[in-house]
Amino acid sequence: MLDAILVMSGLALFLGSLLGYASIRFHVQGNALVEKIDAILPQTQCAQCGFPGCRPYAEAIAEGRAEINQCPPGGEANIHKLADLLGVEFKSLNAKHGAEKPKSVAFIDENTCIGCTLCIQACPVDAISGAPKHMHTILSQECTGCELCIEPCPVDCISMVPVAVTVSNWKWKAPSYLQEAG
Amino acid sequence: MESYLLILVSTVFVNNIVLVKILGLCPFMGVSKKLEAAVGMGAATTFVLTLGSGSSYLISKYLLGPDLSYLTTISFIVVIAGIVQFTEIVVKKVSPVLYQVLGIYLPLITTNCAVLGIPLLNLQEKHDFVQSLLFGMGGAVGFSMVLILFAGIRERLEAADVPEPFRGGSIAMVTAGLMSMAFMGFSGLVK
Amino acid sequence: MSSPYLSQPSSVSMIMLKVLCAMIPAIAADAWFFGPAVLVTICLASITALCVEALMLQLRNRPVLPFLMDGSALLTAWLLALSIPPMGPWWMIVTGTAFAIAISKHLYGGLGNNPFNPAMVGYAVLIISFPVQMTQWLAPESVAQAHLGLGEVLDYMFFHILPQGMNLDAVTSATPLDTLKTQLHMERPIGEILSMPIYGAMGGKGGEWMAAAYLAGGLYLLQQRIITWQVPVAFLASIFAISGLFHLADSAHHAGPFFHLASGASMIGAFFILTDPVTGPTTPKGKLLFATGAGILTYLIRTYGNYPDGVAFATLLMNICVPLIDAYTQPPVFGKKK
Amino acid sequence: MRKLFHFNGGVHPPQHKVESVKDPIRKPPLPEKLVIPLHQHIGTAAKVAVMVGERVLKGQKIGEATGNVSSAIHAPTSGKVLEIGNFPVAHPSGLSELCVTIAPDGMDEAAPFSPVDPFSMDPAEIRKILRDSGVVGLGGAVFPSAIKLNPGREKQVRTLVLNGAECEPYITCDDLLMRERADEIVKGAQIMRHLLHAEEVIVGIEDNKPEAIAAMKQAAGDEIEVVAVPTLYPGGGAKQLIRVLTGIEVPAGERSTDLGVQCFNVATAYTVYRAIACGEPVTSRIVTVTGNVKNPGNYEALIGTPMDFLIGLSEPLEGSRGALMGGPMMGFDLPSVSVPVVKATNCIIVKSEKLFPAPPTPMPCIRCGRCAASCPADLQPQELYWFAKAGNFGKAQEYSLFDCIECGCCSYVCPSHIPLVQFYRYAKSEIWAQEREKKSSDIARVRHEFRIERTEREKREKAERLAQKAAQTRAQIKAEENS
Repeated sequence: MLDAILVMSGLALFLGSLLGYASIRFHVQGNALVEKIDAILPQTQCAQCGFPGCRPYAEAIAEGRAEINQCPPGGEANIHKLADLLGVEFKSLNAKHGAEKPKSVAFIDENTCIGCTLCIQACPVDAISGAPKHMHTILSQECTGCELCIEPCPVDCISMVPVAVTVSNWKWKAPSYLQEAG
Repeated sequence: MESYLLILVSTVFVNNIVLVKILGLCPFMGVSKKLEAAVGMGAATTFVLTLGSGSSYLISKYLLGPDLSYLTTISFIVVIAGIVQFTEIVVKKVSPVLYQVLGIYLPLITTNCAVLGIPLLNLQEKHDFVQSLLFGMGGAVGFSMVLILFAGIRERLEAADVPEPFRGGSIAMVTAGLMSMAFMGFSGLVK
Repeated sequence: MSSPYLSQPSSVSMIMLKVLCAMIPAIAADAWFFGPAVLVTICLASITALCVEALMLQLRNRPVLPFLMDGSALLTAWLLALSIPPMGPWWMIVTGTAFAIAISKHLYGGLGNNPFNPAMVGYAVLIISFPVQMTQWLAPESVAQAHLGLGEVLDYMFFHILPQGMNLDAVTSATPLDTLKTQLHMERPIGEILSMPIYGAMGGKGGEWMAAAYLAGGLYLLQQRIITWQVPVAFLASIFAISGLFHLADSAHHAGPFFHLASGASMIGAFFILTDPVTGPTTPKGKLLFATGAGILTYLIRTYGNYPDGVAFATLLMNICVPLIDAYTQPPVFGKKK
Repeated sequence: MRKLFHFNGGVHPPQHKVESVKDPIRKPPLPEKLVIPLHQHIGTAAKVAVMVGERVLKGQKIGEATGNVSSAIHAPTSGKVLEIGNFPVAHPSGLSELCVTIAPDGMDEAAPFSPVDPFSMDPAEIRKILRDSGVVGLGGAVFPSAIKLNPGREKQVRTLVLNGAECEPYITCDDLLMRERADEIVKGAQIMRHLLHAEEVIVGIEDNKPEAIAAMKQAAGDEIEVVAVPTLYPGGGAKQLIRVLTGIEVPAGERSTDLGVQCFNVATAYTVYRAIACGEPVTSRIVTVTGNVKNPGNYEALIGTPMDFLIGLSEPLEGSRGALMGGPMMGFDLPSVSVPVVKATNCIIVKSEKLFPAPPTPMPCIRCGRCAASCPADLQPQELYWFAKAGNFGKAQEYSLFDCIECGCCSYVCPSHIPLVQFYRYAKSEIWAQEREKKSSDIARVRHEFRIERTEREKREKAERLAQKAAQTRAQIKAEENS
């Protein structure tokens, strides 16, 4: 009986010290995974996921505090990418966080705008230019379509306009016969 | 020398741990969706299995002996668990993405029946130290090989027009079955 | 629709039809040497294959007619029918064919999607499940003690009835390959074994002529550019090389290379089974690798393994490797050659 | 004899070239209206340089080149600017782009042209003239030629290749141009050679055009080599022709200049000559009108001519339905036949059920490998298809999707009649879209991080200011109390 106890505790002691040494020797600083997740997220900074921006959401996913299906602007395509990266099953977009919409940019009706700067303070990417008491304008190149500027506007002069299809951003469609044969 | 070669051929092909002995199916099904992950899993399992079968031979021979042989299973489990933990720490350091991709399956190597099965089979077959090591390595190489081949097929099946009810796990099971059947072709090659 | 707006007048059915045509000489040789049983087997397998194919297409909500017309199910049926003993019981033929079409083809999405050669899956299932029936081959008519007419063949296949007073052993025998293996096991010298009546000039009596017919059909397919040279050449060359090596090293226990080329499924394998485009690799280097591997495995299994011939298992084992072979043998693209 | 090389694959589609070479190049009458798109080349669209109502002269600049990669646009005849606005253009999408509409006044009055002597001028000046004359590659790629004619600082262009192969079925515009205007092409080639300091000039012409080869040989003299190359589609692709003539393979994504060779279409050489030696900008081009028409032929059409005007001159036959621009292998279905001729319009093919029957329903890929055997870029089309179909674009890119030149050989030989090229176009445009998104999201990330940093800094500074103020106030109060 005593041998058994000795043997097992000796074994445990040895393995324990080995693991203890390894955890110090191979200690991991920070988390490279967050960068990889953040690179996939669309950087809309819209906070629809329930976190105050894309990076906090990426951190939450990496730590297992959030699901991968909370990002409406990224849509199903991004969920697939995240599932691939993390080796988890694909989940369809959680409707609680919103629905996938065609990419839009904000547009300020310049006749109505009173120049209150509230939208400028709300914009996460500084894509609105203007000064107090002067008309504001959206820099549509920089606008991520997060819609965070709509809510604070006291005169409801901001609307979302879908990005127009032009010859330079037009996309070929997938051949349509796939459903019939193949 | 020839008997060592036969052990290797036998464990890799003829008595393949997954497709013939049907051990270690959990990671075989779980980590075969992507080739990269399969390669990582194969490497990790090979490491654990070779080290595990060597050290369990030493333990059963020198530490336990015939008197304490009732401690065989539990001490093997403890050693394997230790090695797996060690591997996990190293993988997390060396490749965070692989760590994330292997996910739950990395600590689960502990409960991979192949990993415990091979040391126990070693004991049963009365292998000596080198034979035990080769048996462990052969089993691990056979495991890695079929895991990687299986992952190759599954990656291709991603785009196949598999009927809805058979998508994913079920067609993978069918494939594993057919692969196992193909491996029956090796039977008789090593007596 | 986008360009190109022109296309060559070729089709999948045309390819399959040519392959079927190329098999006719071998079927004729089979019927000539072994009697009409093979024709019954082919008919039964074809009918089963078409029915199961139609049923599966219906179940999968795919258009039935275009896919039935593509001829791939017929090809599977013929290959399977020619790989199994010609006078097997009807239920065996039906089971094998149905398994080949339903499980190994349609569960993966039908034509073009299956990773394993359906006919060989069918064969493997049968030889594992019914080893006795699968090794009762008909003896060549010139050797057999009795002959069976078409009616008697049908009687046996469907009702398991032989003519009064006839023994099954009178019409069947093991294959030349199988006989060689068992006799060698009994320590008989190889020269003596090969002078038994079932052996011909190079391989088995009759069988060697079928091999010649497959070779002729294969050459037609090569000429028609339906298949490429890599697979047959590499497969036959590797069988030749490995059997030659063993023969040189120990000619008392190993038959010569020509025997191995002319026996068993070597020729049908080289030109009709391994050349299946769906389950084989597509790169030239990959094809060489694939067929060489299959050749070596075939030899090892038929010489040392538990089964009478190795082509089916070798094909399936190499099928497993195809995705990786393809991935690692990609030829360099334009402008990026070293 | 020059040693010729060959490239992998290639196909022999039916030629259909004899129909449209019976007549010499025809001069069509002036159409009622010319619609001239401002974006006819690769790169940035030209900026409008005229106003509505203004009278313009033939050759007057109506669009100014802007940005590094761009080219100018000119009025093809004299007349009044009717409108400047978005109109449908010749593009597979059927979308509209900015166009200048001109009503010709029938006088065809030209702005004064100023020819120069290229051999006594600074090459940079000549390139400037080419850019302002709207000279772009007329083989179909419409890349601004001035850029391609810059040899770079140290790069040595040894060989200048002129492409007269014209490998696509139906198209004969280069054939007729070489037959009738070989001298001008050769003179243009000499200017190009001067600009590039090239040691040799080779003209590659497919051997199915003996008349053109004879005419070019006669015009070329000793300095320029005219080589007949075997007729094999896509032997007229720039990369394939360079390979056949010089043995050099230009990889995707690399410039041929870096490998010592540059390639231009013969029609481009012709316009270079006109622009430099005659001072005349690009306002017209030769267009083959063929297919289901009674009177196929080649027209020297003004840029902006509505295509249905040209088709009308060739008298379409019964059963015509729509038209293709370009050849049947690489061209595209015109969304409308009334769109204007642009610099890229080498051919208009009127379609009919008989000439272009609907392809049979595609069958699944059986991996027969015929596509790979016919691929001039040495790709594995069946794998690209498999990945594109599954939406696995990353994998398709790994298998060199962007080396695909979309020549259509794979689809042409496919026994399953799979629209392979469309899958590749789809995959490519999806990848481009993803890259655009990635770029804009990267910008957004930087801007967001910058904003967070700024707001934090402002907060900190404000807090510091307040703390300072408080300290000051406290000190003041203390001082007051003490005093």
